[in-house]
Amino acid sequence: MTRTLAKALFILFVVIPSFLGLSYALGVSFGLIGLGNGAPSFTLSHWEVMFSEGRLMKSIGYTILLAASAIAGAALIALGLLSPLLKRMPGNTLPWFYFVPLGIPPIVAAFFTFSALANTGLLSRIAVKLGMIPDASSFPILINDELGIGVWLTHVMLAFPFFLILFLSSAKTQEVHRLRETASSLGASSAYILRKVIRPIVIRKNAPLLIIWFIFVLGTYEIPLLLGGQKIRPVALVIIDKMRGYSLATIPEGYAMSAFYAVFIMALSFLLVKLISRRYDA
Amino acid sequence: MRQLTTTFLTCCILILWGCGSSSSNEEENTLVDSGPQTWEQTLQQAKGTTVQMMMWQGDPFINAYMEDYVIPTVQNQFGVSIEISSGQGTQIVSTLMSEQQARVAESAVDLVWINGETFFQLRQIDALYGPFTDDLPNSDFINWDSPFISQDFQQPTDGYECPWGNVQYCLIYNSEHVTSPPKTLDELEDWVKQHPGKFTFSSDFTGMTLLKSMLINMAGSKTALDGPFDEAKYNELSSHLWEYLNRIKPYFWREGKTFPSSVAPMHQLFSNGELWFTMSNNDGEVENKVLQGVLPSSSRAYVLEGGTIQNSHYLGVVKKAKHKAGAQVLINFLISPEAQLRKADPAVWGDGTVLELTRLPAQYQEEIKRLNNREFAPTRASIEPFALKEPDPEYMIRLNADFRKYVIEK
Amino acid sequence: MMRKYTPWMLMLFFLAPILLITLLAFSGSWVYPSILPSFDSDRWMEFLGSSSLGIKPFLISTVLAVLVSLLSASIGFFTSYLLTGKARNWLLWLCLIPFCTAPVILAANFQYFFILLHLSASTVGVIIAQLFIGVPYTFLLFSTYWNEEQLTMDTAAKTLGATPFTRLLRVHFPAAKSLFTIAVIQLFLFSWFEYGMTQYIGVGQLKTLTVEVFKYTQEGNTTVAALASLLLILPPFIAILVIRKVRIAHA
Amino acid sequence: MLEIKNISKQFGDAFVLKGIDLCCAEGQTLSVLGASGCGKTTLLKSIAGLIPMETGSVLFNGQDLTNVEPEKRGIVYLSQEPSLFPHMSAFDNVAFGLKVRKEDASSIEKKVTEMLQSLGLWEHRTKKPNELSGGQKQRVAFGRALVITPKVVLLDEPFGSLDAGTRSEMQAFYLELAKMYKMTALFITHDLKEALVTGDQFARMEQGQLTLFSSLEAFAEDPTSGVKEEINFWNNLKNDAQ
Repeated sequence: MTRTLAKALFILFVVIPSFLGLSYALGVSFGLIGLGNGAPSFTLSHWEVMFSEGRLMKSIGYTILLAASAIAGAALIALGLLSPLLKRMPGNTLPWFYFVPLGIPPIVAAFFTFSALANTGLLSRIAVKLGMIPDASSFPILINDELGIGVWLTHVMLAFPFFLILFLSSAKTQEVHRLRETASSLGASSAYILRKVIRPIVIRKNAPLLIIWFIFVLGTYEIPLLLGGQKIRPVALVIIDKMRGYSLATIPEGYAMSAFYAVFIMALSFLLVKLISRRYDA
Repeated sequence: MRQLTTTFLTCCILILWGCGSSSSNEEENTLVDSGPQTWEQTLQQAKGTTVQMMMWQGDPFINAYMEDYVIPTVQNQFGVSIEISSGQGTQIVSTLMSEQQARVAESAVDLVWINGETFFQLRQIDALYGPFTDDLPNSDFINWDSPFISQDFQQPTDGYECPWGNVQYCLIYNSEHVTSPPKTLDELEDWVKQHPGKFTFSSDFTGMTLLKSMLINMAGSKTALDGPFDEAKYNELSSHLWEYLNRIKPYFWREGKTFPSSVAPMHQLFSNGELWFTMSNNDGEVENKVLQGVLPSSSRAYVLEGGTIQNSHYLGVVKKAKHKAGAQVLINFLISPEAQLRKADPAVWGDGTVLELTRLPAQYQEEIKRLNNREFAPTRASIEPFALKEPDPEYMIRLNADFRKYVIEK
Repeated sequence: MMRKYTPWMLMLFFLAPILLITLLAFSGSWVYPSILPSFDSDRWMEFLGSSSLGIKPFLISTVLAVLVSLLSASIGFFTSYLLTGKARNWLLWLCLIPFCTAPVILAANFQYFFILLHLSASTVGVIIAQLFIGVPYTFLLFSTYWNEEQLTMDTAAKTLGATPFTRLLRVHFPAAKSLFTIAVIQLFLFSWFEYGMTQYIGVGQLKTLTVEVFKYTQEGNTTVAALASLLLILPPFIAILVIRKVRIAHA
Repeated sequence: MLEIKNISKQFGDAFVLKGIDLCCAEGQTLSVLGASGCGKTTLLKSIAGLIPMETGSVLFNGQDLTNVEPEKRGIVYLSQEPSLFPHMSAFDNVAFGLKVRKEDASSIEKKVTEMLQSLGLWEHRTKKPNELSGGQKQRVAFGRALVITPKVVLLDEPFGSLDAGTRSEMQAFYLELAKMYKMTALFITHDLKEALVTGDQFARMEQGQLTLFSSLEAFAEDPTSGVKEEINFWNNLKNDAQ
């Protein structure tokens, strides 16, 4: 009874939405649903246009690179802070300010990065006041830059406090505590323990959540919209452009992109899930 | 596994049942108008209804105009309530399109604020109610003779949307740094080369309006792009345009490697002094933005000698709207001399009127004179001769795609 | 030396966004290169005076976020019980799917079905749409709970005669309480800040604080955007201040 | 009487249980000696209904339990880990099974109190599992299992994680409990002495097959049981010393 109910709820809230969402996107992209298609009839032309443009693949590559490097950067910072913070954290509670970043949505974070790092932003003003640079134009370009440094920084800024809390909480469990004791009784220095015992455990324990963040970063829209460059843009922006462009004709192409992209990421995430569960079993 | 399949199928059936039951409602759409009716009847019908209006709400001035003036006045005078939800062009189109696909009998939206390509798209999918503008008493004041009002992107409005405001594209410069702004494309080229990094345009609708203006400027005739989309003409003119832009791109802001995504950040860059030029689709915007403190008081607006695009924005009634009468009453109020002139005041909104001033009752003439005194923008009368018509929407669609391809991604 | 100040530097870093945004929200103009903007409170009055930003959106947001967070955490926790079964990897993968596309695109894909089921432009519709994100998220979050230890505990309770429902309620729920709290907090924030679904499924007619404020964050000017952002993040910030300390592990 | 008939279990191609038959009289303990990996955990879990089996049946006093849900079988499975509920006190842990059965509060109070007293845990009743020692935890786990008077108790190396001293203490304690509660039990262990101490009947499990012995003597005689080797070891030790 309970399991059946759980299955039903799972199907209702997880399987069906994904299934319907994807089939709708596929339907539009193949011309079977009339959005921007006129009379419904099967066609591959939207997919052909999509692949012939070549923009999508470049964009997917860029998006994955951006997300992966942002997650890696955030995880590295959080790991680096782990040891000094563990030393000054006697109990199992964290002070309130650790949770402040969790209450900042992407759009506001992007706005903050913009105000702080733009050529005429706060840092640039401080640099001018300190006489480090003569004027705004000599400040390094971090916002709307070609590579998306501003976008990257914002993602790192959003992710690393969350990772830090996760890591601290994992490092505080009894299991880690015991292993730490074992390792130190075996003669390992505390730096060594941190590197070889705590970090691997903490990363492994939180692997599923790191993956969710990775996928979440893949899909963000507001941050690159405000801070990204124009030359190469994350997939979400390219898709929305097509879906909400000036022409009805490009709508199905946008849906083709979103369906293709979703399937691509689904395959990627499946591999990732496989990967971490193997590491679990080992 | 079998259990799983059963549950899944049950859920699917439920949903299909839902589809079935809703599509059967389609025939019950009894809201189609039953022949012509008098304005009195419309007023009567509208009383007590709540009109759902969808519009762009990004500007505090516009919101205040609606919230503090329009809503209470319409409620008092006509007993019509208004609920505004935020949403523009693409969301309106996608919502109405999805509603059509789902064959709903009544739309969630009654009234929409649209223009240009949105109107074109909504007409394409037949989502607008009309023709209705002739039924509005205040439409007598509208300057229907102006092609800038009766045609929206070369497409006759045909009574399916009612003009609400009319504006002309202008460039805005900082008079502290720029003494005589470039008025032709050649002058612009020289200026940009002499002042690297101080000029750019946005990659959104406003920037495209500049590109359209440039395209017509290059054609040499104000009416060059009139009529339906002309592929050959476009190809020839646009190749000149990309050549021109790529030539001066290295001297743009950020060496032309990127463009601001909309005018909002451009205004910020401008007020911070990083840019010496910004721009607006609305010739009067500089007045209200200076008042708001967004732009510095050294900002000045002007138009190119070869002309800039003038266009109108409109109000449309949704075909499946629940409250068509209420929507029409609201529109009629919005184009009343009182509401239009108030809207034209830069301290309120600063949006150009669509009314023919000479047709207005005498009591409004004083008011009009006052509004003609602009401090930072040229008067409407002075830029009117340089107005260009919006070309066919296809021009913008192509410009937008090709600008990305031949300029940004190059 | 550096180590000693790490917590303080973190604190400064974590609070920096709020500090800068507050500063900008009070600014009249911020002329380069002055570091502090000029103060101007008129904008506050204008902005807050506009009737669209009363107590109502705040209440709508709160009710919506409470409902969504409690419902998704409960349903997600309940369904995560399926992770004790065999198809663990598949289930986890299925839960990742909603996150594979941007919420705005997801909303666009769903809109048609919501209109079809007459759930468009309704509060119930928006709640259901948000559950489509919230439930899989909780499910994934609880995947860290269902480990070997919990499974033996489940077995023990099972042979003692407890039905699955009793086990969930009496054994697992209390044991997973801290995780559940985290889920509720995160989902509350998710719902509080959610824009795409609320805007598209609600056709803009369900006016949460975020929907009301969001329109100012992308367009308009710095001061208004800063003010809007501040309004958005202040309530969660105050909530955090009230809670003060959060237990992160149970040893 | 517990009767197990022809239980088989296959994981992939490998048979883990190859047609196991056994029976155990009511109130008696059947000790099963087996090295790790012989399939004993699979056997016990199959009997408890925790994992499905391909063939075979489980009967108790003639009643077929094969298709009864594990939570309704009245067969309790106890593993090496006490797996107490971390958020409950010792008292509440013991009371768990009774509360699940919705017994009235006063009877729960009485039964649990008695149980805790007989387990010698009364003064620890309010402690949470993490405040108890290993032996105490295992006692609570026993109490939690026995208080619901199960038909059968399945013990899977219950003292495997305890130190030698506690372990023999617990073995003695087990005998007491078994007598007091007239437990019908399957006790699986890899420790020969433990098997000898706790069992009334004896069996040996090897590679998915189970050999039942008619008596202690027969068990001791069997070369695979290791009893003889053990005796020889002590004898040799004695001889060497002399």
